[in-house]
Amino acid sequence: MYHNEMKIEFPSKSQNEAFARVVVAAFASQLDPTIEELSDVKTAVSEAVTNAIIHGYENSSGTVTIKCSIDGNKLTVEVIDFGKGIEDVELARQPLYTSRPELERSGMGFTVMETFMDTLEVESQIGKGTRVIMTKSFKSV
Amino acid sequence: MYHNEMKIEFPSKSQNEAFARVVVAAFASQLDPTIEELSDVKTAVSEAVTNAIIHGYENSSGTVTIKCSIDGNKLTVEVIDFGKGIEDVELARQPLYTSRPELERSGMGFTVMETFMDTLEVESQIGKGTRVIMTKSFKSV
Amino acid sequence: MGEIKRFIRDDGIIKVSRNMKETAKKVKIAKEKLVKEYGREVTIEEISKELSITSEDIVLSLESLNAPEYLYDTIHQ
Ligand SMILES: Nc1ncnc2c1ncn2[C@@H]1O[C@H](COP(=O)(O)OP(=O)(O)O)[C@@H](O)[C@H]1O
Ligand SMILES: Nc1ncnc2c1ncn2[C@@H]1O[C@H](COP(=O)(O)OP(=O)(O)O)[C@@H](O)[C@H]1O
Ligand SMILES: [Mg+2]
Ligand SMILES: [Mg+2]
Repeated sequence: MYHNEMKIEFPSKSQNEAFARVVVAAFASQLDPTIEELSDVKTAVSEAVTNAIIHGYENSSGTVTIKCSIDGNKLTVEVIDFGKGIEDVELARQPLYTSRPELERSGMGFTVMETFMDTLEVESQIGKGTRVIMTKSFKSV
Repeated sequence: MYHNEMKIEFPSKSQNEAFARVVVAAFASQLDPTIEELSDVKTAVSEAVTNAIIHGYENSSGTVTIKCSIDGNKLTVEVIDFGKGIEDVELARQPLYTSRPELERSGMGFTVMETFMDTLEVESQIGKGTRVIMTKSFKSV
Repeated sequence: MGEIKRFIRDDGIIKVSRNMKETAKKVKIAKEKLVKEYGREVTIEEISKELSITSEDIVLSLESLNAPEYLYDTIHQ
Protein backbone atom coordinates (compact mmCIF):
# COMPACT_ATOMS: atom_id res chain seq x y z
CA MET A 1 0.00 0.00 0.00
CA TYR A 2 1.31 3.45 -0.90
CA HIS A 3 2.55 5.45 2.09
CA ASN A 4 3.93 8.96 2.38
CA GLU A 5 4.12 11.53 5.15
CA MET A 6 5.29 15.00 6.04
CA LYS A 7 5.47 17.34 8.99
CA ILE A 8 5.51 21.12 8.94
CA GLU A 9 6.01 23.73 11.65
CA PHE A 10 5.37 27.45 11.47
CA PRO A 11 4.72 30.35 13.84
CA SER A 12 1.12 31.17 14.76
CA LYS A 13 0.74 34.14 12.43
CA SER A 14 -2.54 34.60 10.60
CA GLN A 15 -0.83 34.86 7.22
CA ASN A 16 0.46 31.31 7.67
CA GLU A 17 -3.07 29.96 7.50
CA ALA A 18 -3.12 30.24 3.70
CA PHE A 19 0.37 28.77 3.55
CA ALA A 20 -0.68 25.77 5.66
CA ARG A 21 -3.68 25.22 3.43
CA VAL A 22 -1.57 25.14 0.25
CA VAL A 23 1.00 22.80 1.80
CA VAL A 24 -1.64 20.27 2.82
CA ALA A 25 -3.39 20.60 -0.55
CA ALA A 26 -0.11 20.09 -2.42
CA PHE A 27 0.61 17.00 -0.33
CA ALA A 28 -2.93 15.67 -0.85
CA SER A 29 -2.65 16.20 -4.61
CA GLN A 30 -0.65 12.92 -4.71
CA LEU A 31 -4.01 11.19 -4.19
CA ASP A 32 -5.25 12.68 -7.46
CA PRO A 33 -8.29 14.36 -5.91
CA THR A 34 -10.93 16.44 -7.62
CA ILE A 35 -10.83 20.21 -7.07
CA GLU A 36 -13.88 19.85 -4.79
CA GLU A 37 -12.21 17.21 -2.62
CA LEU A 38 -9.14 19.37 -2.35
CA SER A 39 -11.20 22.40 -1.47
CA ASP A 40 -12.92 20.41 1.33
CA VAL A 41 -9.54 19.55 2.82
CA LYS A 42 -8.36 23.14 2.57
CA THR A 43 -11.47 24.44 4.32
CA ALA A 44 -11.03 21.96 7.19
CA VAL A 45 -7.32 22.79 7.55
CA SER A 46 -8.11 26.52 7.62
CA GLU A 47 -10.56 26.06 10.47
CA ALA A 48 -8.15 23.95 12.52
CA VAL A 49 -5.18 26.27 11.96
CA THR A 50 -7.27 29.37 12.72
CA ASN A 51 -8.39 27.74 15.97
CA ALA A 52 -4.78 26.98 16.94
CA ILE A 53 -3.79 30.59 16.28
CA ILE A 54 -6.71 32.47 17.80
CA HIS A 55 -7.87 30.09 20.57
CA GLY A 56 -4.80 27.93 21.29
CA TYR A 57 -2.29 30.78 21.34
CA GLU A 58 -4.80 33.64 21.64
CA ASN A 59 -2.78 35.47 18.98
CA SER A 60 0.41 35.36 21.02
CA SER A 61 3.38 33.60 19.47
CA GLY A 62 3.63 29.85 19.40
CA THR A 63 4.33 27.05 16.96
CA VAL A 64 1.68 25.25 14.94
CA THR A 65 2.60 21.75 13.72
CA ILE A 66 0.82 19.87 10.96
CA LYS A 67 1.47 16.19 10.34
CA CYS A 68 0.04 14.60 7.22
CA SER A 69 0.15 11.04 6.05
CA ILE A 70 -1.20 9.10 3.13
CA ASP A 71 -2.01 5.40 3.39
CA GLY A 72 -3.52 3.97 0.25
CA ASN A 73 -6.26 6.46 -0.66
CA LYS A 74 -6.65 7.82 2.88
CA LEU A 75 -5.29 11.18 4.00
CA THR A 76 -4.72 11.90 7.70
CA VAL A 77 -4.11 15.49 8.82
CA GLU A 78 -3.13 16.38 12.39
CA VAL A 79 -3.08 20.02 13.47
CA ILE A 80 -1.25 20.47 16.77
CA ASP A 81 -0.71 23.43 19.07
CA PHE A 82 0.93 23.72 22.48
CA GLY A 83 -1.42 26.45 23.62
CA LYS A 84 -4.05 26.79 26.31
CA GLY A 85 -6.08 23.66 25.56
CA ILE A 86 -9.83 23.04 25.69
CA GLU A 87 -11.59 22.38 29.02
CA ASP A 88 -14.65 20.59 27.66
CA VAL A 89 -14.06 19.13 24.20
CA GLU A 90 -17.60 17.81 23.87
CA LEU A 91 -19.04 21.27 24.51
CA ALA A 92 -16.50 22.92 22.18
CA ARG A 93 -17.54 20.59 19.35
CA GLN A 94 -21.23 21.58 19.60
CA PRO A 95 -22.44 23.51 16.55
CA LEU A 96 -22.60 27.26 17.27
CA TYR A 97 -20.61 26.98 20.52
CA THR A 98 -17.88 29.59 20.77
CA SER A 99 -15.95 30.74 23.82
CA ARG A 100 -15.27 34.07 22.17
CA PRO A 101 -18.49 35.53 20.77
CA GLU A 102 -16.83 38.97 20.84
CA LEU A 103 -14.61 37.88 17.92
CA GLU A 104 -17.66 37.29 15.74
CA ARG A 105 -16.55 33.76 15.06
CA SER A 106 -19.38 31.51 14.04
CA GLY A 107 -18.81 28.66 16.46
CA MET A 108 -18.99 26.37 13.42
CA GLY A 109 -15.30 25.47 13.03
CA PHE A 110 -15.48 21.93 14.38
CA THR A 111 -18.78 21.36 12.57
CA VAL A 112 -17.16 22.41 9.30
CA MET A 113 -14.21 20.05 9.91
CA GLU A 114 -16.64 17.20 10.63
CA THR A 115 -18.69 17.95 7.53
CA PHE A 116 -15.82 18.29 5.08
CA MET A 117 -13.72 15.38 6.35
CA ASP A 118 -14.70 11.75 7.02
CA THR A 119 -13.57 11.61 10.65
CA LEU A 120 -12.55 14.12 13.33
CA GLU A 121 -10.89 13.49 16.68
CA VAL A 122 -9.95 16.19 19.17
CA GLU A 123 -7.46 15.58 21.98
CA SER A 124 -6.78 18.43 24.36
CA GLN A 125 -5.22 19.11 27.74
CA ILE A 126 -5.52 22.39 29.62
CA GLY A 127 -2.18 24.22 29.51
CA LYS A 128 -0.66 21.57 27.24
CA GLY A 129 -2.38 22.13 23.93
CA THR A 130 -4.71 20.61 21.38
CA ARG A 131 -4.41 18.00 18.66
CA VAL A 132 -7.05 17.77 15.94
CA ILE A 133 -6.91 14.59 13.84
CA MET A 134 -8.91 14.46 10.62
CA THR A 135 -9.07 11.80 7.93
CA LYS A 136 -10.55 11.67 4.47
CA SER A 137 -10.55 8.92 1.87
CA PHE A 138 -10.41 9.92 -1.76
CA LYS A 139 -12.44 8.07 -4.30
CA SER A 140 -10.73 7.73 -7.59
CA VAL A 141 -13.20 8.92 -10.21
CA MET B 1 11.43 44.21 9.72
CA TYR B 2 9.06 41.52 8.54
CA HIS B 3 10.02 38.02 9.71
CA ASN B 4 8.49 34.63 9.09
CA GLU B 5 9.79 31.06 9.08
CA MET B 6 8.83 27.45 8.58
CA LYS B 7 10.31 23.99 8.76
CA ILE B 8 9.24 20.91 6.85
CA GLU B 9 10.29 17.26 7.04
CA PHE B 10 9.50 14.50 4.57
CA PRO B 11 10.92 11.09 3.60
CA SER B 12 13.55 10.93 0.86
CA LYS B 13 11.22 9.76 -1.90
CA SER B 14 11.70 11.17 -5.36
CA GLN B 15 8.01 12.13 -5.62
CA ASN B 16 8.53 14.53 -2.70
CA GLU B 17 10.84 16.69 -4.77
CA ALA B 18 7.92 18.37 -6.55
CA PHE B 19 6.17 18.75 -3.20
CA ALA B 20 9.22 20.41 -1.61
CA ARG B 21 9.46 22.81 -4.51
CA VAL B 22 5.86 23.98 -4.20
CA VAL B 23 6.11 24.33 -0.40
CA VAL B 24 9.10 26.66 -0.73
CA ALA B 25 7.37 28.50 -3.59
CA ALA B 26 4.22 28.98 -1.51
CA PHE B 27 6.29 30.29 1.40
CA ALA B 28 8.36 32.60 -0.84
CA SER B 29 5.23 34.00 -2.47
CA GLN B 30 4.83 36.21 0.63
CA LEU B 31 7.64 38.26 -0.89
CA ASP B 32 5.48 38.92 -3.96
CA PRO B 33 8.15 37.61 -6.35
CA THR B 34 8.26 37.79 -10.11
CA ILE B 35 7.78 34.60 -12.10
CA GLU B 36 11.48 34.52 -12.80
CA GLU B 37 12.52 34.96 -9.17
CA LEU B 38 10.19 32.19 -8.03
CA SER B 39 11.29 29.88 -10.79
CA ASP B 40 14.94 30.44 -9.79
CA VAL B 41 14.17 29.43 -6.20
CA LYS B 42 12.23 26.36 -7.31
CA THR B 43 15.10 25.22 -9.54
CA ALA B 44 17.66 25.63 -6.75
CA VAL B 45 15.45 23.76 -4.25
CA SER B 46 14.99 20.91 -6.74
CA GLU B 47 18.73 20.48 -7.12
CA ALA B 48 19.36 20.51 -3.37
CA VAL B 49 16.53 18.08 -2.58
CA THR B 50 17.54 15.73 -5.41
CA ASN B 51 21.09 15.70 -4.05
CA ALA B 52 19.85 14.85 -0.55
CA ILE B 53 17.78 11.96 -1.93
CA ILE B 54 20.19 10.45 -4.44
CA HIS B 55 23.60 11.32 -2.93
CA GLY B 56 22.88 11.85 0.77
CA TYR B 57 20.65 8.82 1.22
CA GLU B 58 21.62 7.01 -1.99
CA ASN B 59 17.92 6.31 -2.53
CA SER B 60 17.59 4.49 0.80
CA SER B 61 15.09 5.93 3.27
CA GLY B 62 15.89 8.96 5.34
CA THR B 63 14.38 12.31 6.28
CA VAL B 64 14.93 15.53 4.35
CA THR B 65 14.39 18.75 6.30
CA ILE B 66 13.88 22.17 4.76
CA LYS B 67 14.01 25.33 6.85
CA CYS B 68 12.96 28.61 5.30
CA SER B 69 12.96 32.08 6.69
CA ILE B 70 12.12 35.53 5.45
CA ASP B 71 13.78 38.64 6.85
CA GLY B 72 12.70 41.79 5.11
CA ASN B 73 12.98 40.95 1.43
CA LYS B 74 15.53 38.17 1.94
CA LEU B 75 14.67 34.48 1.70
CA THR B 76 16.91 31.86 3.33
CA VAL B 77 16.43 28.19 2.41
CA GLU B 78 18.29 25.37 4.19
CA VAL B 79 18.09 21.83 2.82
CA ILE B 80 19.34 19.29 5.35
CA ASP B 81 19.95 15.55 5.21
CA PHE B 82 21.45 13.12 7.72
CA GLY B 83 23.00 10.96 5.05
CA LYS B 84 26.52 10.02 4.02
CA GLY B 85 28.03 13.51 3.80
CA ILE B 86 30.54 14.97 1.36
CA GLU B 87 34.26 14.27 1.76
CA ASP B 88 35.58 17.25 -0.20
CA VAL B 89 33.03 20.05 -0.44
CA GLU B 90 35.28 22.26 -2.55
CA LEU B 91 35.69 19.50 -5.13
CA ALA B 92 31.96 18.66 -5.05
CA ARG B 93 31.10 22.30 -5.83
CA GLN B 94 33.26 22.38 -8.98
CA PRO B 95 31.19 22.69 -12.16
CA LEU B 96 30.80 19.32 -13.90
CA TYR B 97 32.13 17.35 -10.91
CA THR B 98 29.95 14.34 -10.09
CA SER B 99 30.77 11.31 -7.95
CA ARG B 100 28.24 9.24 -9.84
CA PRO B 101 28.77 9.64 -13.59
CA GLU B 102 26.94 6.32 -14.09
CA LEU B 103 23.67 8.10 -13.16
CA GLU B 104 24.07 10.51 -16.04
CA ARG B 105 23.85 13.42 -13.67
CA SER B 106 25.29 16.60 -15.02
CA GLY B 107 27.53 17.55 -12.12
CA MET B 108 25.98 21.02 -12.36
CA GLY B 109 23.68 20.93 -9.30
CA PHE B 110 25.76 23.19 -7.05
CA THR B 111 26.56 25.48 -9.98
CA VAL B 112 22.84 25.85 -10.68
CA MET B 113 22.17 26.67 -7.00
CA GLU B 114 24.96 29.27 -7.05
CA THR B 115 23.68 30.81 -10.26
CA PHE B 116 20.02 31.03 -9.33
CA MET B 117 20.47 32.15 -5.74
CA ASP B 118 22.52 35.05 -4.30
CA THR B 119 24.59 32.98 -1.87
CA LEU B 120 25.30 29.29 -1.28
CA GLU B 121 26.98 27.64 1.70
CA VAL B 122 27.56 23.91 2.04
CA GLU B 123 28.32 22.31 5.40
CA SER B 124 28.94 18.58 5.44
CA GLN B 125 30.37 15.85 7.67
CA ILE B 126 31.07 12.31 6.54
CA GLY B 127 28.48 9.94 8.05
CA LYS B 128 26.55 12.85 9.62
CA GLY B 129 24.97 14.58 6.65
CA THR B 130 24.86 17.76 4.62
CA ARG B 131 23.33 21.20 5.05
CA VAL B 132 22.95 23.50 2.05
CA ILE B 133 22.14 27.12 2.90
CA MET B 134 20.98 29.42 0.13
CA THR B 135 19.77 33.01 0.24
CA LYS B 136 18.11 35.28 -2.27
CA SER B 137 16.88 38.85 -1.93
CA PHE B 138 13.77 39.76 -3.86
CA LYS B 139 13.60 43.12 -5.49
CA SER B 140 10.24 44.74 -5.15
CA VAL B 141 9.20 46.09 -8.52
CA MET C 1 -1.48 47.38 -24.96
CA GLY C 2 0.12 44.34 -26.58
CA GLU C 3 3.38 46.19 -26.81
CA ILE C 4 3.33 47.28 -23.22
CA LYS C 5 2.63 43.70 -22.16
CA ARG C 6 5.50 42.41 -24.24
CA PHE C 7 7.77 45.04 -22.79
CA ILE C 8 6.82 44.05 -19.27
CA ARG C 9 7.34 40.35 -20.07
CA ASP C 10 10.74 40.95 -21.62
CA ASP C 11 11.74 42.74 -18.47
CA GLY C 12 10.78 39.67 -16.49
CA ILE C 13 8.78 41.67 -14.01
CA ILE C 14 5.52 39.78 -14.30
CA LYS C 15 4.43 39.08 -10.75
CA VAL C 16 3.65 35.51 -9.83
CA SER C 17 0.50 36.72 -8.10
CA ARG C 18 -0.96 37.98 -11.38
CA ASN C 19 0.22 34.98 -13.39
CA MET C 20 -1.25 32.57 -10.83
CA LYS C 21 -4.66 34.16 -11.19
CA GLU C 22 -4.49 33.69 -14.96
CA THR C 23 -3.49 30.06 -14.44
CA ALA C 24 -6.36 29.58 -12.01
CA LYS C 25 -8.80 30.90 -14.63
CA LYS C 26 -7.43 28.45 -17.20
CA VAL C 27 -7.80 25.67 -14.64
CA LYS C 28 -11.47 26.53 -14.04
CA ILE C 29 -12.19 26.67 -17.78
CA ALA C 30 -10.40 23.37 -18.46
CA LYS C 31 -12.25 21.76 -15.58
CA GLU C 32 -15.69 22.80 -16.92
CA LYS C 33 -14.75 21.56 -20.38
CA LEU C 34 -13.57 18.15 -19.13
CA VAL C 35 -16.57 17.72 -16.83
CA LYS C 36 -18.86 18.25 -19.85
CA GLU C 37 -16.78 15.90 -21.97
CA TYR C 38 -16.61 13.05 -19.44
CA GLY C 39 -19.96 13.64 -17.76
CA ARG C 40 -18.38 13.32 -14.29
CA GLU C 41 -16.05 15.11 -11.89
CA VAL C 42 -12.45 15.30 -13.05
CA THR C 43 -9.25 14.96 -11.07
CA ILE C 44 -6.36 17.38 -10.70
CA GLU C 45 -4.21 14.97 -12.72
CA GLU C 46 -6.63 15.10 -15.65
CA ILE C 47 -6.61 18.90 -15.60
CA SER C 48 -2.83 18.81 -15.29
CA LYS C 49 -2.57 16.69 -18.48
CA GLU C 50 -5.04 18.90 -20.35
CA LEU C 51 -3.12 22.10 -19.57
CA SER C 52 0.43 20.70 -19.26
CA ILE C 53 0.73 22.36 -15.84
CA THR C 54 1.94 20.31 -12.85
CA SER C 55 -0.61 19.37 -10.15
CA GLU C 56 1.46 21.37 -7.67
CA ASP C 57 1.21 24.52 -9.76
CA ILE C 58 -2.52 23.98 -10.14
CA VAL C 59 -2.83 23.78 -6.35
CA LEU C 60 -0.81 26.99 -5.95
CA SER C 61 -2.83 28.84 -8.58
CA LEU C 62 -6.16 27.88 -6.99
CA GLU C 63 -4.98 29.40 -3.71
CA SER C 64 -4.36 32.70 -5.46
CA LEU C 65 -8.13 32.98 -6.06
CA ASN C 66 -9.02 32.05 -2.50
CA ALA C 67 -7.01 34.40 -0.37
CA PRO C 68 -4.66 36.66 -2.26
CA GLU C 69 -4.56 38.96 0.73
CA TYR C 70 -2.80 36.27 2.75
CA LEU C 71 -0.56 34.45 0.34
CA TYR C 72 0.71 37.42 -1.60
CA ASP C 73 1.77 40.89 -0.74
CA THR C 74 1.79 40.27 2.99
CA ILE C 75 4.80 42.46 3.49
CA HIS C 76 3.83 45.11 0.97
CA GLN C 77 0.48 45.92 2.55
N1 LIG D 1 -6.84 24.84 19.26
C1 LIG D 1 -7.69 25.26 20.22
N2 LIG D 1 -7.23 25.66 21.43
C2 LIG D 1 -8.05 26.08 22.41
N3 LIG D 1 -9.39 26.15 22.26
C3 LIG D 1 -9.92 25.76 21.08
C4 LIG D 1 -9.12 25.31 20.01
N4 LIG D 1 -9.92 24.99 18.97
C5 LIG D 1 -11.18 25.24 19.39
N5 LIG D 1 -11.19 25.70 20.66
C6 LIG D 1 -12.39 26.04 21.45
O1 LIG D 1 -13.52 25.47 20.83
C7 LIG D 1 -14.50 26.48 20.53
C8 LIG D 1 -15.24 26.11 19.25
O2 LIG D 1 -14.39 26.14 18.12
P1 LIG D 1 -15.01 26.40 16.69
O3 LIG D 1 -16.09 25.39 16.46
O4 LIG D 1 -13.93 26.47 15.70
O5 LIG D 1 -15.72 27.80 16.84
P2 LIG D 1 -15.08 29.27 16.91
O6 LIG D 1 -13.64 29.18 16.48
O7 LIG D 1 -15.92 30.06 15.96
O8 LIG D 1 -15.17 29.73 18.32
C9 LIG D 1 -13.70 27.74 20.44
O9 LIG D 1 -14.52 28.89 20.71
C10 LIG D 1 -12.65 27.53 21.54
O10 LIG D 1 -13.17 27.80 22.81
N1 LIG E 1 23.41 15.98 -0.02
C1 LIG E 1 24.55 15.38 -0.46
N2 LIG E 1 25.05 14.31 0.20
C2 LIG E 1 26.19 13.70 -0.24
N3 LIG E 1 26.87 14.08 -1.34
C3 LIG E 1 26.41 15.13 -2.04
C4 LIG E 1 25.24 15.83 -1.65
N4 LIG E 1 25.02 16.84 -2.53
C5 LIG E 1 26.02 16.76 -3.42
N5 LIG E 1 26.87 15.75 -3.15
C6 LIG E 1 28.11 15.39 -3.89
O1 LIG E 1 28.46 16.51 -4.70
C7 LIG E 1 28.56 16.10 -6.06
C8 LIG E 1 28.16 17.24 -6.97
O2 LIG E 1 26.79 17.55 -6.81
P1 LIG E 1 26.03 18.24 -8.02
O3 LIG E 1 26.76 19.49 -8.39
O4 LIG E 1 24.60 18.40 -7.65
O5 LIG E 1 26.19 17.20 -9.21
P2 LIG E 1 25.44 15.81 -9.45
O6 LIG E 1 24.27 15.71 -8.52
O7 LIG E 1 25.02 15.88 -10.88
O8 LIG E 1 26.46 14.73 -9.18
C9 LIG E 1 27.69 14.88 -6.17
O9 LIG E 1 28.07 14.04 -7.24
C10 LIG E 1 27.91 14.21 -4.81
O10 LIG E 1 29.12 13.48 -4.79
MG1 LIG F 1 -12.95 28.16 14.85
MG1 LIG G 1 22.91 17.20 -8.16
